[in-house]
Amino acid sequence: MMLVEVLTSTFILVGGFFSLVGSIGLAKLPDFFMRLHGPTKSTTLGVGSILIASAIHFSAGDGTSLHELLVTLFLFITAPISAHLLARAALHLQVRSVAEQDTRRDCE
Amino acid sequence: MRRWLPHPWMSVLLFSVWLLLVNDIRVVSVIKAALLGVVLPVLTKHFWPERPRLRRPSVALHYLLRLLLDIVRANLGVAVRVLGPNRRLKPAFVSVPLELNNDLAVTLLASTVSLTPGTVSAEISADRRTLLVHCLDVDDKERIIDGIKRRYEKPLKEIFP
Amino acid sequence: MNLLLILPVLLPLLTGATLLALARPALRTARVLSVASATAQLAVAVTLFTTAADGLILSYAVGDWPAPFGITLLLDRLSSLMVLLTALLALFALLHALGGVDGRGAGFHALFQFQLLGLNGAFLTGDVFNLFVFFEILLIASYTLLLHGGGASRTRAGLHYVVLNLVGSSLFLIAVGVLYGVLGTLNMADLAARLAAVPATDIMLVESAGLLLLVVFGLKSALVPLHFWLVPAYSSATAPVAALFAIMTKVGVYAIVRVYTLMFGAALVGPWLLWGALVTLAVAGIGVLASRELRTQVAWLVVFSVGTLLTGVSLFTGMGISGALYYLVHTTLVSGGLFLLADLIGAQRREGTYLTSGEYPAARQWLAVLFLVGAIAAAGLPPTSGFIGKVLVLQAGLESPEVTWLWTTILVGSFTVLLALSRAGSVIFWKSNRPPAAAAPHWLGSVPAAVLVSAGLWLALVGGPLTAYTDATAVQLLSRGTYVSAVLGHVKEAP
Amino acid sequence: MSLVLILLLPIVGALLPPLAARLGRDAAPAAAAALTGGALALLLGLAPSLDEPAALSVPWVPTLGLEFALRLDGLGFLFSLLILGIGLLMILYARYYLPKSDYLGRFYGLLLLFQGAMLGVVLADNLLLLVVFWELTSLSSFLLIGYNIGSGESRRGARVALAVTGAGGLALLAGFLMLGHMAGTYRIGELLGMGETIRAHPWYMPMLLLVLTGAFTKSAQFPFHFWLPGAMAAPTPVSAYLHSATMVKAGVFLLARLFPVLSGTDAWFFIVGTVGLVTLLYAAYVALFQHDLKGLLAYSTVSHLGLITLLFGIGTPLGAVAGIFHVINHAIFKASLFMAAGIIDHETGSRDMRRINGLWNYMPHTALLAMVAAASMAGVPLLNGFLSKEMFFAETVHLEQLGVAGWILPALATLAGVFAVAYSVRFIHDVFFNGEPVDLPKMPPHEPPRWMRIPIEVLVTLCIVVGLFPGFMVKPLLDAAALGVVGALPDYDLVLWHGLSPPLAMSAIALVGGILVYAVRRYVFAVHDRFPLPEGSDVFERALSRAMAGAEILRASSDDGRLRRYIALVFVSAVVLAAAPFLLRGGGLGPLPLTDADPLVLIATFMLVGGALAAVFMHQRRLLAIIWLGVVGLVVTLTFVHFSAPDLALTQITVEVVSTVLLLLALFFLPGGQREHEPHGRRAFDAMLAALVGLGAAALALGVLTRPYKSIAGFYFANAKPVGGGDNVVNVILVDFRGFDTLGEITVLAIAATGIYAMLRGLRLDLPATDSAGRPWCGERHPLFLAVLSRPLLPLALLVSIYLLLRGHNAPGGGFIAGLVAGTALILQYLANGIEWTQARLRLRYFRVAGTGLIIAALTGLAAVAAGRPYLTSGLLHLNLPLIGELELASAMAFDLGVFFAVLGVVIIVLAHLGRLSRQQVRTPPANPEEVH
Amino acid sequence: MMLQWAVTAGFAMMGAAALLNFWRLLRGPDAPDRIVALDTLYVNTIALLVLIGIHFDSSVYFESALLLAVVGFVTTVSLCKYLLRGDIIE
Amino acid sequence: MEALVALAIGVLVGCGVYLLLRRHSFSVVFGLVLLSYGTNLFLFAMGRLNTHREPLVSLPGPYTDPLPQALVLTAIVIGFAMTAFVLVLALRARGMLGSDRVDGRRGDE
Ligand code: NA
Ligand code: NA
Repeated sequence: MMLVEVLTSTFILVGGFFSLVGSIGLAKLPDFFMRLHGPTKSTTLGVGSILIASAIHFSAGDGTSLHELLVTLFLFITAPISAHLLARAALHLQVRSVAEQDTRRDCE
Repeated sequence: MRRWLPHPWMSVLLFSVWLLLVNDIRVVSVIKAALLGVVLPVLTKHFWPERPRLRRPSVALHYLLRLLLDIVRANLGVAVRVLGPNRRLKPAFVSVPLELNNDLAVTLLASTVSLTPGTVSAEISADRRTLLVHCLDVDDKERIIDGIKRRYEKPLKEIFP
Repeated sequence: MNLLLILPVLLPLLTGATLLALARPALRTARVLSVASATAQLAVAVTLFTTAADGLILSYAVGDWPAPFGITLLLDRLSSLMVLLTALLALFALLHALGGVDGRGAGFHALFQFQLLGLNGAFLTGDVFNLFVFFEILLIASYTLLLHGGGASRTRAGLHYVVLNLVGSSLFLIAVGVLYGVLGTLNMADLAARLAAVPATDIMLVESAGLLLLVVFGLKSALVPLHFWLVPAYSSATAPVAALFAIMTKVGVYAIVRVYTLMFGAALVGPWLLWGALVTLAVAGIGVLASRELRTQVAWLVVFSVGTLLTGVSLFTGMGISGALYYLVHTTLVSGGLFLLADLIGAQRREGTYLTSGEYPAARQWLAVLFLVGAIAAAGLPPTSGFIGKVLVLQAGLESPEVTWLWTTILVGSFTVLLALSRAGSVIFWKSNRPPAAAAPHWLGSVPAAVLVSAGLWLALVGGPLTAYTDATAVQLLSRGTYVSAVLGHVKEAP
Repeated sequence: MSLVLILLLPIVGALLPPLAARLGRDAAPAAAAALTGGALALLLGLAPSLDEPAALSVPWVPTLGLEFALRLDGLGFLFSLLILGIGLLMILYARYYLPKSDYLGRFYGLLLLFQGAMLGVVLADNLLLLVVFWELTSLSSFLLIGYNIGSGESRRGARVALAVTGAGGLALLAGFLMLGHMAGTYRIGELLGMGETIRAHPWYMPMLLLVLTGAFTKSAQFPFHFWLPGAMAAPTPVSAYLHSATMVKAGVFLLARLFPVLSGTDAWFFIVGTVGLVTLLYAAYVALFQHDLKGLLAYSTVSHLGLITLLFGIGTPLGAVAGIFHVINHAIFKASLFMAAGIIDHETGSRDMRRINGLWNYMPHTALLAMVAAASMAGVPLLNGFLSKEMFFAETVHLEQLGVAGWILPALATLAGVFAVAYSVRFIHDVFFNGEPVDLPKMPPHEPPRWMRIPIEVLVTLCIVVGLFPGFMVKPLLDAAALGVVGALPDYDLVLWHGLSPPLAMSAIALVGGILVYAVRRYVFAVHDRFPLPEGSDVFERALSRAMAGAEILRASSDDGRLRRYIALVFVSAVVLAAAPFLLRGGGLGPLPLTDADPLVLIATFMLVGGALAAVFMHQRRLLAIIWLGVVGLVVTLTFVHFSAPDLALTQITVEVVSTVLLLLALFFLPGGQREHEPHGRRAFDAMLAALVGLGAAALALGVLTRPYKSIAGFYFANAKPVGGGDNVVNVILVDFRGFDTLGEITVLAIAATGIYAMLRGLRLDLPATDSAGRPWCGERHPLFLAVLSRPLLPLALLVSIYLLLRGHNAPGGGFIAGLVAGTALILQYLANGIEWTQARLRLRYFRVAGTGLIIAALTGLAAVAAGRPYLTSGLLHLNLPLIGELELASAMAFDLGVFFAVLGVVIIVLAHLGRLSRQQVRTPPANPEEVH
Repeated sequence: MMLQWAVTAGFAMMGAAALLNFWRLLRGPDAPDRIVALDTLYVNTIALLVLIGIHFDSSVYFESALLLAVVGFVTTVSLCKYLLRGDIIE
Repeated sequence: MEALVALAIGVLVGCGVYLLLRRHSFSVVFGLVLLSYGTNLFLFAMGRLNTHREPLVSLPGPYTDPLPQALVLTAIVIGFAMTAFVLVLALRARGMLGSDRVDGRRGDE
């Protein structure tokens, strides 16, 4: 029981941490394309960890609870799409970027 | 077979997703899951006209595990970079030449890139031969291109020939 | 339980849904279904009317859930009168539409049926939130019907109409919320019962909600200063739609009568309503006089009639309510007929409904007689129902401390209407001297107009029995205990 | 019975002439004559029983006190006789007067209608019934004055007449309502005996004023006289009949009718007397200066009506008798004069006395008749007009009320007599003599047809016979009529010779003076022309057009056509009304303490408030505002979750997404762009109003939240599972307890979809070629990754949707949410792959889906009806299946399935059609907005 | 006890994350910045919902989280599509 | 907690009202959306604010009042229908009146 609680707590903290980092990145990084990295990665893992915490927590009682996996599944499918489209939009709008400019293109 | 199971893997996925959704494995749930696993792909088969064939499930599994690991790594890396001084970061756009000739594979590659270390797929060229990737912190572009091709493109090519 | 009670809701619902499911049916099919349904609704309405005339209050627990927990439909004299009136007006408006208006846009018949659904539901429901839902149904159906046929002025009027009514809906929700938040129920009879026992510390909240409802219902009934949407909307709608809309303002009036006789009582809204109604009369009189176009004028007449009948209602006496209800029947049918008539006239002259000389309408004699009847009825001149209704309200006003203002406003208002309509009629039928290019109107267009306009006469003929009915209705309304016990009488306590 | 027939014959018979007119020109007058003759015969048949007045009453609107009550007393008989008798003559006359081209049906129909209405006025035994007929006479008069279609004069005349008499009718109505209320009855017969009560009633004065206004307008008393000359635009038979012999007498009839009730007070004496006197004098004076033949007669009529009014105003029984007598006499001579004028008009084509001269040479027969009648009008002895005028003079002399100033009235009466003689002389001399005609349209004039003269001959004969043998001819009639007016008959004699008396002297002065005045007419006219009197009808016309212009200004200033004002007024009303109870009663927060806020709620509130404010501040940058709305929606979702409403949260999430798509679809066509600055004051006002409304909503919320309440919810918890068959109480409420609401709600959705479809059909909009910053759009339509991943997402999302649908009855979910999720899944296909691609694969008629859903939901309820239960009664099925175990199926779940389809169908209809909007456009430069209007 | 502490800490971090997202929403500067902030807010909300579930030891919050994951990104997609093409359904 | 929710309601309603008074139809739609958020929240709050008392009888009680939730759900869906309708109407006004203003005019103040 104790182990479950430790595990759950750990995953919660890890998840919270990465979520926060992702949002810090979003707030702090200097240009749009860099800010995009924060949420696409950190948040997925952040949510993922908390979902694992949840799965552990609810599996500890009666029966297993794995439906948390589904949220992860959907997020893993959708988050890259969002990131990609956001990047494309930013490219199209020629949003200011500190990255090397040589290979930037606008969509055709 | 094709008529009733247009996307067998999808059916498996739906079957499992249903069981996960209901969060139990009672008989009635399993029956429903099987039913839906068959019915939904048939209902929506027009929306998925392509029939991508999954050739080597073992490679796919391996790929998935690697992806998960890389995500963890990526997060740690990003965390360090985000929390550290941002000025030292050297962001860059990198064009990755592609050899995949399957839309699904390209898409999976792009998604993988977006989910993994410091990279986001920003754009795919019209001929689907070049993926433009934004990197958070680049020392050596070639290493990044090489990493993507070796770690992800190669297995994907095996899975979706 | 009496199945008939739910038919005024079910018939249009199923007809509308079927028309929808047929996905763009042939116009012919739609017409047959629509007219059949409207006729059946009239038959049902007549049956219900005769049932309610005995003074029984019938309730119908939808879903077999007892009041106040489920939604209860309720048939008393007032609601049966309104349902009958709706069915009558609807059938003739629909017949007029068959003249070709219905083909000018998509989904006319489905929307028409949905509009009837909303109206009948609003009249029959005994639940305040359900009333909101039916309001929304009839409103959204009316939004679309208003736009039927296209055109710029319709669109602008429609936008204003829709937005204002949505604002009204928000206020409605807030008021319902407060009522529920304090009284813990939604059934109107139950609300009435609980309201009677509400502690003094909470009364202002409930009253506040009650007055908010007055804004909502005032908006629906075009009480000044909440009337601005009406004239542009009604004057730009196609004729059968405008005719059907003649009952729309009456929904607001109905709600006022129902809610304040049953729940809040006269003291809360009486003075507000009286002054609002008198100002409405004044403003509408000015509007009627200022109109340079017939449909606009008729729309202002609708506002004017709202002023008259809300004046009666505001007294919350037997006479006042009875007079108002009689007037309501009169004005609904006659203004509906006038809208149809204006359409006929407009279609017959190149100048349309503009009050300028030019071509006189084809079938001038016939239309002139109809116009005359409609005009004197609208102006409240004898021997029409308008006169009887007006005099009923005037008589009721004798008991009000504000009798001087009341009489002055109504009489001066009538005079203004008389002036304006005599001008309108003389310009169209006497001043216009060029023969028209158009052919005489099709009977399908003119017969409904004739029947509705001549209501001004035949309602006067049956003035005795009809006022006896409205008298009894008023008595029934003012003894709220009857209603409450009819609804809550057989409450099974929650287990 | 015959009493009713007297009335109904003309009224109902009014329909006959228009029908008969098809049979030929004579058919309409013949029908009218037959009806009138019939009524007259019936009336005469009732003459012997006048002592015992015939009466009947049929209830009409008992609540109102309106009954169909008739009573034939002497006064009514006299007036009925005039109405029918002169009416009969007029029907004959008009047959020849009206142009051959006229369609006589309308004329005779209206004439009969008027005749019936007028009979109604004099026979009514109920005040309200009297008003009914009274207004009917105004209306038929209006229609008859306007008989000449296309003539501006008749149109104006008709409207002025209707306005004045109509207004008077309204006053009369008010007065009668008061009178009826004061007396406790509207029955005139009962009322007549209650004079003292009524005169002592505090409402007497206002009631009197109102009733008199009615009477004076109808009888064209100063200052309401001006409509009558205008009414002369009517065909002459109408002028003769309505505007001289009968209708205008309705006012004085009323004075007579109510004489026992209303007269006998100072107010009566001064008001009625003064008005009558002024009218008498003023109109007599003005009549002299009319060049229009009918104008002269019209003012003369006004003047004589003034005389009669004055007689009733004097208030003595003898005055009243004289008044009634003069009614008879005036009707006779004035009708014949009008007919003569009509003949002249008919034969010469003109009514201008400056052009009509010397007709004696052309139509001596007519001239003779006219001269006799005019002499009667002037009060020449041996003619009937002399008799009543003498009585009038006598009354003025014997009047005591004025005390020392008693000479004034006789003097003024004589002066009026002078003018009356003068204009009568002018009528004779200027028309029949005075040289040769000038420029007449028809030359030379002839005698009229034989039958056109006969009515005049009859009347002129009456003038003479009555003048010579008054006692024999009219005394019984007059007595009978007067009896009802004065109660006890005064002692009077109707004889030609009263001996040398002041009245005779006054008559003589009038005759001589009148001739003198006419003799020096040139000077008199010159003086008159220097000081033109304002024409009452002009004043009225001007006032009316000013009133209309003013009305337009008022309307326009109150309504600027802008939605902003309308909305502001709604909110102002709401704030005022909702605040009123608090201001009147005081009160505020309830007794319950506020619970502590946890930091999360604090953060959520912060974001909600910030998001809403940001949306307001950035509302002109529409895309940003949409994003902010997304934030607000998300926080609202969280609020629902936090406060135990998972179903709401689920709904809110999906609605939020769908709404965003919707807003963006619209944004494409409404990108906005340039920022606009509104006036500072306007924004400040709006902000203040907004703050007030917000404050009000917050205060109401807080007021409720701090009070305990007892809700009906317990019932739902108790019944949800055992009867409703579901654990999720919210869902059971939605599909069962209050399934009726839900049925209505999906109907709203379906209607909205229908409406949206209808609105989008054929709509043409400019396609923006660039975004609002002027950048061209990106070339690629369907981003690859999105398209590819949308494929597996569809079955997955549908699976989730089905999951939510099936579990809804027991756990958060249900048809709404499931429908929205499925809809979103399909929308994603549209977003990712475009319309064509998606449509080709989604072979659904969306309306069929929505309609079917609606029908399923509606029919589920009908199943219960078939089983004899109320509509929408839920059924519960317990199944015990092998393998599967116990299964509980509620019919409400079928209902929920209907909801699912309806919602799904609607979402797709709305978004797909909106999305397709861009495909029905052509990229053209913007249309000129002027052309669109 | 420990779990409660961790959950509280989790709440605190998620709250802070949300505020940071909000800040980015306010700052912009460009539309994509705001969209990405909104998207992140969605994802953080998912985490928060799961956390609340753990906190109350209740699974009723799960569907909300799931649904956010399933449909939430449609918002982002359509916003981006708008920026790219204007016409989001074509 | 109640005060915060009341504040939120007030701000939503107020912001909605302010936007409703703007000239452009799109702003008016924003106003309607915000107003309906406010009223929905208001109606919801009338069932009182209870944390973790979901009205699912499968859970142990006590429960929050489920009725306002059902009402709000109805209101949300109706609100969505209305928003969609007004938006399309605004589009139509744009097409018919040549302006994206609620009054169909431009320029003059
Ligand atoms: Na002459
Ligand atoms: Na599109």
